[in-house]
Amino acid sequence: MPPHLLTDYLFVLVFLLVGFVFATIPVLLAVLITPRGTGLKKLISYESGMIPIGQAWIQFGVSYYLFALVFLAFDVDVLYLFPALVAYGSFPWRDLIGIFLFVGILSLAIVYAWCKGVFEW
Amino acid sequence: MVERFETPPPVQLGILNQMLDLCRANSLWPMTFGLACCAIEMMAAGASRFDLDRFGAGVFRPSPRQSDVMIVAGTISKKMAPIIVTLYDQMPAPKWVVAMGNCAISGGPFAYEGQYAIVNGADRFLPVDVYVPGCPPRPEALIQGLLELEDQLTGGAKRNYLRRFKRHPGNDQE
Amino acid sequence: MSQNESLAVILESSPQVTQLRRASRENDGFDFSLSIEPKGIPELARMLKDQGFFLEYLTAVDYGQTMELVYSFSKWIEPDRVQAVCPAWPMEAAPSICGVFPAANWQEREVFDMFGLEFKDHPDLKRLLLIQEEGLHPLRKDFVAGPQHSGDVVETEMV
Amino acid sequence: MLRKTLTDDTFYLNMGPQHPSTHGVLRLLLRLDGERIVECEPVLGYSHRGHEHMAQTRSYLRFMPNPCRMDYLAGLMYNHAYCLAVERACGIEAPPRAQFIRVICAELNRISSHLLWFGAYLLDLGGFTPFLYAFDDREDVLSILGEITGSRLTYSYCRFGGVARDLTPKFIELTKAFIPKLRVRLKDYDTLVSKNVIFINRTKDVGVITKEQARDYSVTGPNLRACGVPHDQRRCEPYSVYPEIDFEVITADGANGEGDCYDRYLVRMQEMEESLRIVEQALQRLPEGPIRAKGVAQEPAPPPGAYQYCYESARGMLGIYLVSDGSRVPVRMKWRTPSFSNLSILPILLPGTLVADTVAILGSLDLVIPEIDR
Repeated sequence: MPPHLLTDYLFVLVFLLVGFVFATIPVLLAVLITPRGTGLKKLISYESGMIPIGQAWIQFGVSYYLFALVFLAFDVDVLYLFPALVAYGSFPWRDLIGIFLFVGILSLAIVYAWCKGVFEW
Repeated sequence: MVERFETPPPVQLGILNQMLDLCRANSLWPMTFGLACCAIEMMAAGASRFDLDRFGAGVFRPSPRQSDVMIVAGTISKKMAPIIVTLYDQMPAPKWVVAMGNCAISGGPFAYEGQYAIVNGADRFLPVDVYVPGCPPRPEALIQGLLELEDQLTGGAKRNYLRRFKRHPGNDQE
Repeated sequence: MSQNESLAVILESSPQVTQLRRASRENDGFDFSLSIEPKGIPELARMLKDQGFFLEYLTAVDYGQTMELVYSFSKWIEPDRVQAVCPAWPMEAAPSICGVFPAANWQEREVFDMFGLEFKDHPDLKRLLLIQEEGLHPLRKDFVAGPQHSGDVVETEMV
Repeated sequence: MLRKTLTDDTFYLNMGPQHPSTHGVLRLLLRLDGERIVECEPVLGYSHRGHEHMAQTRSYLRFMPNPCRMDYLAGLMYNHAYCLAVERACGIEAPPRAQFIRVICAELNRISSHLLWFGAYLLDLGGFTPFLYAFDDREDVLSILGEITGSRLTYSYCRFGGVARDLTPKFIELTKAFIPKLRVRLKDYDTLVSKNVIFINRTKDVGVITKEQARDYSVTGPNLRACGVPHDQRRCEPYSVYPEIDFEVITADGANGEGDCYDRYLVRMQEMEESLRIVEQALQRLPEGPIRAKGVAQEPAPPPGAYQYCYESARGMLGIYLVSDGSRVPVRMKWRTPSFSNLSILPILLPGTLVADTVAILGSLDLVIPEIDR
């Protein structure tokens, strides 16, 4: 294992460790120093003071799912923009057109969904 | 008196608790929970002239999950009592109750011999910390009630330098 | 007042009206007060609705031994107010006028809630305001608040 | 097992007693299909305090503080209506100066009630700034009324046969300063809200009440006037000194108002200007003279009979039906409150709308819940 590779992996390890510690400290702190409510109805889901009627496992409109799907498409789209930005700059015009092409094709998905009426509630 | 439904925290350091109490005192988030006429005075206290925001208590949270103080403002009817208990249980642990108005303290003008519909006061089923009398109490009275609650938390002006702002003379010698 | 005359004629002609009394608006508040049999109420309501009346309110009055139902109809622009009074308690249940005036739905439920008076063919006659407790009709003269009604009794179970 | 549990796709949601937009403890049991409302059933009684039961067991004087706790936004109007009803039963007549003072205070109370409605309604629709401005103006009105009545919300200022205290010069001076100030503010609200695209989109053609529906459910007050029906108790059945005061009944743009939330908003905003005009005229015409009728018993005992009084409160027609048997305690006192029938129309307005429209419709009806539960 060549030494410089080792130090790179070391950085990643430290980064992961700090991230993990940074996340768990507030949770741990909250458990340790705050009092705990022991009311009877504490864990019921809040519904303006009443006990919820029926259970949440029901069929409901597909429009929510489609809305989330369209968001997901663009979420993944942003994911691919990251490497493009890192490699940006060797041929500025070519990269700019490449990004516009990529985002343009994906935004056709929005146009299709719009015409199909996904956004009508 | 109803005992508090809370178990103390596992780690209890003196100075840490005082610091936490000072932070909690200066950011008491009340829950919008108006029952009757006192709710209007509570809104007036939260509005522009008697600004509750000066004391960090202006953020009225609709849901009990994000609020610290339950201001019981108005008449508690028998049909409403179980709902108030549910809301109180659903509030996160360091929570306080302010009984605003005579109805929430003792049933007020509606508590008499032949009454069939109301509960005589919030302290029948909730651990009340501060009573704000009045029918309805003026917004200044509610603000004084919240300041009283903050003094209960931080030991008042005597112990805490940050709490030494000017108040009505009666409060200084304790 | 000619408009009132035609109204008076119509009121006399409607069935089941036992007695029509003309009252003055200044010191009584209504123009006509007619006492009617419970059976004639829907017919009277339908007839008044054609004349452009709307149901102001419907309530019951408990005089100790007897109870009576009071209906009040009035108009929008021309100030006419007709009050119909019909004996309720010892007699059998009055028919509901939800079909003619949907506003009566809640008012009849409230009268049932407070006085315990039934209404025939009401869509869903159940309590409107009070907790579900058998026999709790507070506006009756013979109502006495029991120990369970005292202000210190708090049931924290959802009713 | 999963297939068995999934039934039809509507579920019940409690827009329940503790909800910021129900202005009190009103519970709407909504059956929803996704976000669209299939069916709505208001459940009442969470702030029932037994006012009518108290009316039957107390004398007329001891019942005086109750009316203003039924509708605490228009407390002085309820107090005024109660005194007028008992005066009609006993055949007393308040002196002209007292009647003018009562009308001035009642109209100021109407302005403070509409201002609170305006602030709370815009708060429900998401705009926070109008709430702060409206409450600032409302505090002015409350300090003016507090000048002579001593209280901010629950007034017991009228007495049987007159009023408790005479107007002080400070009251007249404060009112005269307040009227132009509010007129300027109302213009600001007009530009801030009436032409706001978001507000128009949220309220235009939402919750439309037709004239037939209004008659069936006996909706009264600004909600009825927004449907284009010029029904106003002060004009159709004039009482007190209203015949001598020149004011017009506001309906939404003439008689063809559609009766949607936007029209109800416009009617209430113009009613505030009308009330200002009434206060101005009443102040000019204020006669000199006593403020209490002579020889009125502290504890009135009206002659046996049934009396009815209809009054125009801020929310609509307030009817008091009084049955007296000659003693000091009434046999029955029925309070016909406007919000009761204004709310009863909700179950036919909501089906088919979105949950967000519920907030807009409920706010536009201007309900006060203890007035419904009594």
